[in-house]
This record gives sequence, structure tokens and C-alpha cells, in this order.
Amino acid sequence: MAPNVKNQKIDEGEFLRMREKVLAQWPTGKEVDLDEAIEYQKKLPDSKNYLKIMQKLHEEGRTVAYPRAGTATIEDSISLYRKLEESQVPFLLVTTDSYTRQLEFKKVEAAIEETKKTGKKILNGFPLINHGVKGMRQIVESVNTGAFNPRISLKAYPLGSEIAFASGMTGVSAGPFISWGAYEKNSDIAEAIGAYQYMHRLIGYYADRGVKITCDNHGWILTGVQPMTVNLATTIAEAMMEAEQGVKSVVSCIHLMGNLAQDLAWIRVAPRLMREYLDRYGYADVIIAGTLAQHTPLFPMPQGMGGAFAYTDYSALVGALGKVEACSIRSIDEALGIPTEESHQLTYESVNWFFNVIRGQKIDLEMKEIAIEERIAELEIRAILDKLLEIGDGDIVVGCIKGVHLGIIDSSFSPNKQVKDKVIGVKDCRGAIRYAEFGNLPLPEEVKEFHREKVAERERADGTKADYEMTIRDFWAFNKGQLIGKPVRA
Amino acid sequence: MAPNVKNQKIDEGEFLRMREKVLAQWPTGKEVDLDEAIEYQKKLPDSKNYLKIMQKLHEEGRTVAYPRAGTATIEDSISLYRKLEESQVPFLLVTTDSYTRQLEFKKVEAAIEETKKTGKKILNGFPLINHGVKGMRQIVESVNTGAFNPRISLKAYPLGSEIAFASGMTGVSAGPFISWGAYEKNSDIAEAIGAYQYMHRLIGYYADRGVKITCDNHGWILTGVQPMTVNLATTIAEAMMEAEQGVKSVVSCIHLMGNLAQDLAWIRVAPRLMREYLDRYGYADVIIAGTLAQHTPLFPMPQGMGGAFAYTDYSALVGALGKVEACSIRSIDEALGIPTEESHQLTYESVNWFFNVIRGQKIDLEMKEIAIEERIAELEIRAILDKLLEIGDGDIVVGCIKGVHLGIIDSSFSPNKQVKDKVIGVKDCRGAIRYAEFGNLPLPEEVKEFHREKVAERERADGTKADYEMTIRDFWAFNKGQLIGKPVRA
Amino acid sequence: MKKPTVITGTVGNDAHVIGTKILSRALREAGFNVVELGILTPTDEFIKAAIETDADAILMSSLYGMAELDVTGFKEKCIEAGLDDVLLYIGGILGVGRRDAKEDEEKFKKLGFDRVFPPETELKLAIGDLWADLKAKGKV
Amino acid sequence: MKKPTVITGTVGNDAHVIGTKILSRALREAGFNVVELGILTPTDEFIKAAIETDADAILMSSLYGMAELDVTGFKEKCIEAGLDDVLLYIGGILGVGRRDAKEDEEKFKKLGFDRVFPPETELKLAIGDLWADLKAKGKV
Ligand code: B12
Ligand code: B12
Repeated sequence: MAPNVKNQKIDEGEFLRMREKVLAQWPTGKEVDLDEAIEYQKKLPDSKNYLKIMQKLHEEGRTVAYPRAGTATIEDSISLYRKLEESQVPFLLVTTDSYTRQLEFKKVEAAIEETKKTGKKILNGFPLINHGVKGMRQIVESVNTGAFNPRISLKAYPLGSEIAFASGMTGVSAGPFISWGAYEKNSDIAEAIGAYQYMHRLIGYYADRGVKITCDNHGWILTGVQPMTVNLATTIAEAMMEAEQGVKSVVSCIHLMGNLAQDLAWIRVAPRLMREYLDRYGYADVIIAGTLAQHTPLFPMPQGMGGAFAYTDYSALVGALGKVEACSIRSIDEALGIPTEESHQLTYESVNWFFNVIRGQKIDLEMKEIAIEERIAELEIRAILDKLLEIGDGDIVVGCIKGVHLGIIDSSFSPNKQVKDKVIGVKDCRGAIRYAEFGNLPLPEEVKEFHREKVAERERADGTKADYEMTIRDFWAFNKGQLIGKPVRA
Repeated sequence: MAPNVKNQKIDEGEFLRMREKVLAQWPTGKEVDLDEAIEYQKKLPDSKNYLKIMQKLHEEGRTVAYPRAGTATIEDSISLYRKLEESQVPFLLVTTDSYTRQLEFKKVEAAIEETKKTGKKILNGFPLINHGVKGMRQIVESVNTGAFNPRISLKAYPLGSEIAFASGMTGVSAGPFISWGAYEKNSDIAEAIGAYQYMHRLIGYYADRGVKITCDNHGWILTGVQPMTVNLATTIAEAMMEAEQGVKSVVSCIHLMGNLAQDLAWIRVAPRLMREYLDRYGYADVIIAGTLAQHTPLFPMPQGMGGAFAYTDYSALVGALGKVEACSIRSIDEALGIPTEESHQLTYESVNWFFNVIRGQKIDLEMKEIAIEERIAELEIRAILDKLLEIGDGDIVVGCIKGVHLGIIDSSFSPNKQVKDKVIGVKDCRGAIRYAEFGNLPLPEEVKEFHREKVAERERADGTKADYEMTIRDFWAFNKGQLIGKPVRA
Repeated sequence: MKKPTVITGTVGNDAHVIGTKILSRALREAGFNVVELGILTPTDEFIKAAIETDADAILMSSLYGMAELDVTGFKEKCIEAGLDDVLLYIGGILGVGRRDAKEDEEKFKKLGFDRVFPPETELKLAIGDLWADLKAKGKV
Repeated sequence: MKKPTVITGTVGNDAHVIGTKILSRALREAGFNVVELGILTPTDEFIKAAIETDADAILMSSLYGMAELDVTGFKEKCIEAGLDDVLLYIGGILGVGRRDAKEDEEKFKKLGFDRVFPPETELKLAIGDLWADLKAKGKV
């Protein structure tokens, strides 16, 4: 986990030495026996394998909901995941709680005790590490269908993923950017990548022995209203990092911002470029298992149930029109708190309706706007990736690290102090997202001109500058049932 | 109201003689003073005028919800319509109860008393005639924005519309086909058209004095799964009948069946042909105020809240993509019973989200399927209308009457015994609606061939015949969250 | 075996036809002799038809919410008409607003109905009940 | 008039930054001297910063649902540190699951907070409250 981290496969001996330290972080680490774990994984049915599920969905032309779920106790978890299974949700997310994420396992223990005594819910997720392989396997074995997939944290991923995979989880949110860029204040990008390499290498170890665990690549989740360019570029960078460590199955995640043409363009362009860059850099044997779309959770959902259903149904619509295999769905309780089982169930009932009705029609949308957005997005993503590879001398890890320092990749509103925070995004008159400030993003002049025109049009329409005020207005728009944040007239 | 009814403006003297009988049906008839009523209408603000509201929506490129509402007491009505106003619903439907519809005003009186005493809800709508002009004006005056619009019945429309317009209602569901074809068992089409001519003539009387009341033309609401061809043809026929009696403002209503391309094609084709036929037959001065789309309420909604939201959001989506001014929305309680105020509010919160977000994007959908469906629909509607005009010797009323007898216009599942019931509809593999049986519909051979191909494809896919079983399966599909009714395998 | 005869129709001022049509067809396919009265059928007509055809059961539908008003006193009228032994079924949306199926069942059983069916009833099961009830009465 | 100094940040292990960022900026624009601690801020750091900058108020955020655990005992620590007079505000989603704003308000007031703000708080109004409270204390 050195700061001089490179995109280079960790040597197996070295990896095994690192493992010892990782497993020693908490007693449940001892439950992990890699050989036994690999056998366990091999015996899992296809219906619990992330990659196989994705491939089947693709063949059948279906879209399913990708939930956000995680609850503190094993009993509640079993009940919750069975409900999800009933709701035909085959991807079973295990969101861990915030103590686990900070390696505060003692606090977790206390909270579990307290909940047992008083019934009061304290933890905001599943304490995977405290429950250990034994606990997690009970959950994996409690359903017939569904690939489990943990959400952990920079600090807790190494041990967490050991326990996860040994428990039969077959997918994982695997990119370093999400933790570093959206959950951390002081962490260093080099350290973050280094920390994630451990998990990637662990997956590589499984892969070398015939077990394919799939990596969701969320990229740098960009906070607030801004184009997903940097996000999509980093999902591809992440796939390249994972591939180098031996990962054989990745997912292209696309974060959506609400303009149909732009969202569909991103859905089309992202997996295509991911394939191209993987192939070009020697990772042609890495499978892109499927695509996962979601309205990036970086603005608040409507609090009212009507608006919440509309927004989440809209996510389902865009996912289905984009023909993605899975669509990450925010429950109707998103703005209110961790959803109840009933809220989960109602949410999937609703989005499944959309998935079925839209996909069944086999709609091929053709709009000239999609083609325009696709071209712009492709130019942008290529410009950024190529620049990163250039400054990294062909090494994507080095490129990303330098890129952060130089603001070649940048985001507004990031909690991480390392981030330049020189870019600003706003919506254009049709609700597509444009840069009002480019910071140091290496975008081609033609592309910048395109953004400038669209932003100028918006400024004229609103009669205000495209600035921080506007980005905040736009940030709240969907929450208020509007496409664009309207200026408040005095 | 003679069986030898023709498409010919009722002479004013004759009309005024008819009025006397109509107004004598119930004491509240005496409250109607036409001169005073015309003055009252003229003083209404634009925000309560159906035509003006439609035109403004068109200019602003907005879609709004068209509710289905009606509750028994004046107090509850005021509360309900104010809630609708808060929900930005500018079309305020007044669905009358079933006793009123049968002219059973004494029973209404008893029910109102019972409700006053016990608080128990008995009537399934607003007893417009019992409440009279005085009662209804209280309601009209209780909101700032909103055009009231009554839903009555074949029998009760004459007196009901007298009271409605005198109370300041500015729109009305005006076609004879809806009552005759969907609400009646024994009534005769000629009598039905005759009965409606009275209302049309009344609107003409207002129009001659400068007050434009707008007619929604719903056409023959076709029960069950069948193409909307006959429905759309009859909406145009209705507009021609209304125009002849002096109506100056009509709405093109489009009933949708759930396949996006077909639904959008219907939305495009219907007002275009309505304009053409009105112009060709000498009614060029009749304004088409706007378009009103709705997923025809002839199959059941999902009972679960998730599915109900999805379905109703889908209606909103299609309406918004179709750029209609208003979209008739079923509340999330549709399958459960008359909606509560809260259900209304949640429903509009949801659909307004879709209206705003979709219309704001100014999406111009281009799909080759839309063009194909548009062409087919146009050929079908023209073939039917031209045939009706041919057998009616240029008289659309005579044509429609003969058309019903001959099955030139026909429907499956109609409650009316006069209907041939020789047609059967099923969904094709993409959920578009096709004829499996054409009955006596005068469709061009090319069109029939198109239907046959699509139906054959479906039969192959399902491995079953396209018959009554299939139409019933398809009828339940949306209710079960599916696009198409899947065969149950033994 | 003689085919049992049943009367179907939508009672009172209710115009919802689809349920009763589907039900009638299903009954016919299941081997019943069906007298289909359709929508807007006054209770008296049900009784008249039952007498005329010596029916074994009346299967009413109502969706529009005003069923209770329509059928209050119906059982008594049946008894008066000597139809004590005719099975009475009713189904649909049996009141105004969101329903509690259990409450509806109790209410309409008190009004003299032998069975009460909520919306989305699986007709195969309902027809199974009908066979069972007829058997219990020794009619089939 | 001296600018009043306020501390902002997301308490405990919470990483939700947007609320506290927007709040910090709004405070700055409203004329406050803002010490912005950002996310993942332990309660001790709030206290340290308040002492160092002689702050008038601490405005904490928490969205992740575990605020109660994070801030239990915080008021007492403030008093120990001699910060009796510093205003304590907290806002966000103050527990796990659907919330009742009134209950949250009571709970966190018992824990020593002067004001408690639900999600979607209109920041202009909250800052108005802050001015009023500071005035009442004679600090502005
Ligand atoms: C964006 C987001 C994220 C982003 C955060 C990016 C970032 N670094 O900021 C990411 C994806 C990283 C994330 C992560 C997590 N999140 Co999150 N997230 C959200 C989301 C969608 C929006 C939050 C937001 O930015 N709102 C907009 C801002 C402006 O509002 P705000 O912070 O509430 O501030 C306003 C008011 O509350 C008030 N206010 C706030 N603080 C204060 C203080 C004072 C003094 C005053 C006066 C006012 C005030 O003023 C602001 C303006 O009105 C919400 C759900 C939602 N609301 O839609 C979930 C949500 C908050 N997250 C949740 C959870 C559980 C998590 C995770 C634990 C799990 C996960 N999903 O991975 C992690 C937590 C990580 C951690 N250690 O904290 C839950 C919390 C559950 C609960 N409380 O019951 C929510 C509610 C989603 C849900 N329903 O499950 N999340
Ligand atoms: C289609 C429809 C219409 C069509 C009817 C066309 C026609 N002639 O059939 C039209 C548009 C004309 C219409 C009119 C009206 N309707 Co309507 N309509 C519906 C709708 C959408 C579907 C009904 C349907 O066909 N369901 C499918 C059939 C197959 O189901 P079913 O009849 O319930 O039958 C099933 C079961 O109930 C059971 N069953 C039924 N009867 C029996 C009997 C026995 C013995 C057994 C064993 C089983 C059984 O078996 C069937 C198969 O499962 C419903 C709402 C919904 N469900 O989504 C509203 C609904 C029934 N209508 C309603 C209302 C109020 C009206 C109107 C009064 C007002 C209006 N909207 O204009 C008028 C009434 C006119 C009148 N005089 O009755 C309300 C009733 C409110 C309530 N009860 O609280 C509903 C619930 C809508 C709502 N939420 O407001 N309607």
C-alpha cells in the first residue's frame, strides 16, 4: 500500500504475506480458508453467481432492479433478502454499517448487543466482519436465487472482501475511486488505489483457480450536478486496474443525471469504450459481465411518496430503454431513511412493472440528441483517459494519481481535501448536464465550445449567471418535481 | 329524439320547446335561466375556461393531469376540488353518481339524507341535478383555477348539462357513443345520438351568444383488448355531429392501450384526421382545443400500490411524450375504489413529476414503429369513416346508426345488446393491439394482412391460438405487471 | 346428469360488464346452463329469471360501489318467491372506496348471500366452490 | 461589529458532505466567520476548533442515521471544556428509517442541542434563527 503504487500485478508470495496482516484485524478473519472458500464458491449454483446472472439477463433481454440493502442482524437480513428474492431482485447488496467501515468492530459489538436487548435499530447497515463467514454464509444459504455483493469502505475492504468471498459472495463494488472520492476526507488517492489492489489481487487469486468474482466499477462518484465524464473515464480506469490484478469479470456502471438523451448516450458509450481500452491494453480476456445504470444518488430524492415513485420509476424507464441488465433503484423511502421491507417491496413492484412493460416492447429509440451526446461523451472520455495514460506513461494507476493532483480528473463538492474542486456543472435548457467551469479537464476545444453554447443558452433563459447558485438550484430540481432549477424571482 | 335522427341542426324554436320538458324533470331545472347563465359564463375568468386553459397549455408546452373525481356532498366537493387545484390539476371532473344517471332523484335525496345522518358514503359520485345550479355554483366559485366538466349519462345529460352550463361548467364529455356503448344494455344508437343532440344544440345556443363550451369526444369506448380504430373513428364522427349543432370547440381524446409506438401514433393521427374531416365537411370554424390522452380504463389497474404508481406514471410518460395537453390519470386507488383525497394528491404529485421532467426535455421521439403504426391507423380510421359516410349518404349520423347495425363499427365485450360483437383483439409480440377477428370492419386488405402477420407471430411465440383465452390473458397483463398475457403452461 | 342452471348479471344501476361476461363464459365452459342477464339488472329480474328457469344459483356482480343499497332485502324477496333453496353469490367491489374483503364478506353474508367474492377472484376456484355447494345441497 | 464565528461539519463517521458544504457557504455569505471541518469529524475536533477560534456556535450535520450514538455526551464535554455558552445546532436525518421530526427534535434537545433541523431545511430560515439566538445571548 505504498504511495509509489503502480499498475502491476502483486506477486503471489507478497500477496499471501499481506493476507496474514489483513486476516488478523479481527478474530473472524480466522474463519477464512482460501482453499475451502474456492470449493464453496465452485459449488454455488449459477443462480447465485453474479456473472452468470448478468449473462442470463442479457440473453433474455431483461432488466432487473439492483437494490440498496443492508440491515444489522442475521435474522433481519435473511428476512430482507428473501423479500428481495420474492420481488425478483437477483442482486443482493450487503451495505455494511459505518462502524464496520471504520474498523470499529468493538463499537459494532456493543451496538449489536444493544439492539438485541432493546430492539432499537442502531447500525445503518450489516456488520459483515463481526458476523464473519459463518454468519454471512447463513444468509447466502437462505435464498435460492441471488448474487450477494458487499459495500464496504477503503479501510475495511481488505478484510471485508476476504470474508465476503469466502462466504459465497460473487460480486463486489470494487473501484477505489468511490471510497476515496465520496466517503473520505483525508485519504490519499495513491493509498486508496493501493488498498483496493489487495482486493483485486484476491479476486485474481480466485480467478486463477477458476472462480470468477465480478467487479462493479462505479468510478469516481461525482457529487452534485456535473457531467459524468470523469465518472465514466474512471470506471474504465478501474477496470484496467482490476484486470491487471487478475480480475476476469467486470461491470460497466453508468451514473445517470436525468436527461434521457444524455443518459442513454452514456449507457451506450461507456461499455463500448471500456471494451476498447481493456482490449487495447492487453486485457481482452476480461469479460464485461453487463451494464448497471443508476440515477446517481448525489442529489436528494423527493420526500413525498408520489414524487419518490415517479423518480424511481423514471430510473427504471431509462434503464429499460437503455437495455441495461440491472438498474440500481432507490427505494421510495430514499429521502426518509433506510427503507423498510415494505418500501423495498413496493418499490420493486413498481420498477418491475416498468422493466417488463418497456423491455417487452423492444423499443429502439432513435433521437438525434442521443447521437450528439454520444459523440460528445466519447470525445470527453477519450480525452481524459488518453491524458491520464500519457502522464502515467502508459500506467493507468500512475496516471490517475497524477491526474488527481493536476485536476485532470476533478469534481465539485467532493468531501476529499485532495480534490481540486475547480469544476462546476449546471443543467442546460433541456436538463442535460454541462460544465460551466472546466477546471483543468483536458477537454477538446470543440467540446468546450459545445458546453459553452449550451450554458449560455441556459443563462439567457434564466436571466442569471451559471454559477454556484444555479448548480444548487439544479441539484434540488428533481426533489421538487422539476427538470431544471428555476430561478427564484424577487 | 326520433329514430329517424339526422345530422341536422335542430331548429331553435323546436329546441326551446324541447327545453321545457327537459327542465321539468326535476325542480332544480327551474333554476336555469339561459340569459342569466350566458352572462354568468361570460364573467368567468380564463382560468376557469376549458378552451382557454387548453390553449395556454399548448402554448406553454405543458401536460397536466385530467382527474376522475366526484363526491356526493357540496362540502366534500369543495374540499376535493381545492385539493386538485393545489395539485395543479386544472380540469375538474364532476362524475355524477349512478342514481342521477338513471334519473332516480328521489333515491338520491334519500341517500344524501342518510349520509348526512350517518356519515356513511353511499353515492358513488356527485348528484349534480339534485344539488342544482345553486349547489354547483358554490363549487365553481370555490376555486380560482379550474374548468369544471360533468360526467353524466344518456338519460340525464339533457337536464344535467342545462344545470352544468348554467353553473359555469365550460366543458363536457359530449359524445353519444360512450354512454350507449359502455354504460347501456338496451338503448338504441339512434335514440342515443338523438338524446345527445339536445346537449350539442344547447352548447350551440351558448356559442351563438359568444360562449364557447368545449366537448370532449371520447368516442365509443371499446371494452377489453382491441385496437382503438373504431374508437378514434367515432371521436371524429362525434365532432362532426357536435359541429353541426353549433358546437365551436372540441377535444380529440385518444385512448391508449400500452404499446408506446402505437399509442403515440394514435395521438398523432387522431387530431390530424379530426381536423381534416371537420374542414372537409364544412366545420372549419370549429376549434380543436387540444388533445386528451388516457390509458383506456377498460382493463383493471394493479391493486398493489407499486404497480398502480407504475401504471399511472406510464400513462403520464406516454402523454408527455405525445405532447398532449392533458392526460387522464387513474388514481393509485383505481382498482380499490373511489380514491381518497390523499390518493388523488399522491397520484398527481407523481404524474406531475413525469409531466415536468419529460416535457421539459422537449423530446422528439423518432421510431420507425411509430411511422408504421401511424400509417396503419390512418388507413383504418379513414376506411371506417369513409364507409360510414358512404352508407349514410354523406350524413355521419345516419352512417353511424347503420354502421352499428351492420358491424361497420363494432366492439367486443360491449354491454349493449345492439352491438355485433364480432371482433376480437389481442396483443402482438411487442404489446401492440391487433385484430384477431375483423368482424365486418371495412379494413383495407393490406391492413388486414398486417394484422394477420402480427397475430400469427404472437401465436407462434405463445404456442396457442389467438382467441378469447388470449384476449383475456392480455386483458389482465398490466394488472399483473406484464406487457402481454403469458400462456399458463400445464 | 342434468346441467345445473345459474343466473348471472350485474345488479342495480351498475354497468360494469366485463366481470359478469367472463364469469358467464367460464361457467358455461365448466358445464353450467347459464342465463346471462347482463348489466343494469334489477333484483326483480334476477328473481323472475330464477323462477322461470328453475335455477340453482344466482351469481351477481357489482363494481360501482352501491351494491349494498341494491341488494338489501333481496334474500327476503327470494324467500317470498319460494327461492329459499337457490344459492346466492355476489362478487366485485362491494362498496365505495378501499375495501376490507373480510368486512364485505360479513356484511353481504348478513344480507343473505352464501358466498362473497373480492375483485381479482380466480374464477376457477369460485366455480369449484359452486360445485361443492351444489353437491352439499344434493343438487349435483 | 465583529463577525461571529461558527463551526460546521459532519459528525462521527458520517461522510455526507453536501449539506454541510451548502450550509457553510450560506453562513459565509450571511456574514459569519466559518470554520468548516467537513465530514467524518469526531466530536472532540468540534470542541478543539471551538476553543481555538472562540466560536459562538457549532452547527453539526448528520445524515447516516447514527447521530444519536455520535453525540451522546457531547453537551457535557462542551461544558467540561468551558463551552457552556456556545450554541449547539444539529441537522440532517437523525436516525435510521422514516423519521418523526418532532420526536427527533425532543431527543436531540434532551441531548443538549439548542435547535434541531430536519432534512430540506430552508437554510435562510435556519440562519435567521442563528442570528436571533446570538442576539438573545448578546453576542451580536
Ligand atoms: C448523496 C448521498 C450519499 C452520497 C454522499 C456523497 C457525499 N460525500 O456527500 C454517498 C453515495 C457517498 C452516500 C453514502 C452513504 N449513504 Co447516503 N445518501 C445520499 C442522499 C441521496 C442525499 C444526501 C444529500 O446530499 N442531500 C442533500 C443535502 C443538501 O441535504 P442535507 O445534507 O440533508 O442538508 C440539508 C438539511 O438536512 C439541512 N441540514 C443538514 N445539516 C444541517 C445542520 C444544521 C445546523 C442546519 C441548520 C441544517 C442542516 O440543511 C440542508 C439544506 O436543506 C441521501 C438520501 C436523500 N436525501 O435523498 C442518502 C442517505 C442520507 N444515505 C444513507 C446511507 C445509509 C448511506 C451509507 C451509510 C450507505 C451507503 N448507501 O453506502 C453511506 C454512508 C457513508 C458514510 N460514512 O456516511 C441513508 C441514511 C439512512 C438513515 N439515516 O436512515 C440515506 C437517507 C439514504 C437511504 N434512505 O438509505 N450517500
Ligand atoms: C372498466 C371500468 C369501467 C368501464 C366499464 C365498461 C363496461 N361496461 O364494463 C366504464 C368506463 C364504462 C366504467 C364506468 C364507471 N365506473 Co368503472 N371501472 C372500470 C375498471 C377500470 C375495471 C373494471 C373491470 O372490468 N375489471 C375487470 C373485471 C374482469 O373484474 P370484475 O368485474 O371485478 O370481476 C372479477 C371479480 O370481481 C370477480 N367477480 C365479479 N363479479 C363476480 C360475481 C361472482 C359471483 C363471482 C364468483 C366473482 C365475481 O370475478 C372477476 C374475475 O376475477 C374499474 C377499476 C379497476 N378495477 O381497475 C373501475 C371502477 C369499478 N369503476 C368505478 C366507477 C365509480 C365507475 C362509474 C360510476 C363512474 C365513472 N368512472 O364514470 C361508472 C359507472 C357506470 C355504472 N352505471 O356502473 C369505480 C367503482 C368505485 C367503488 N366501488 O368504490 C372503479 C373501482 C374505479 C375507481 N376506483 O373509481 N368503468
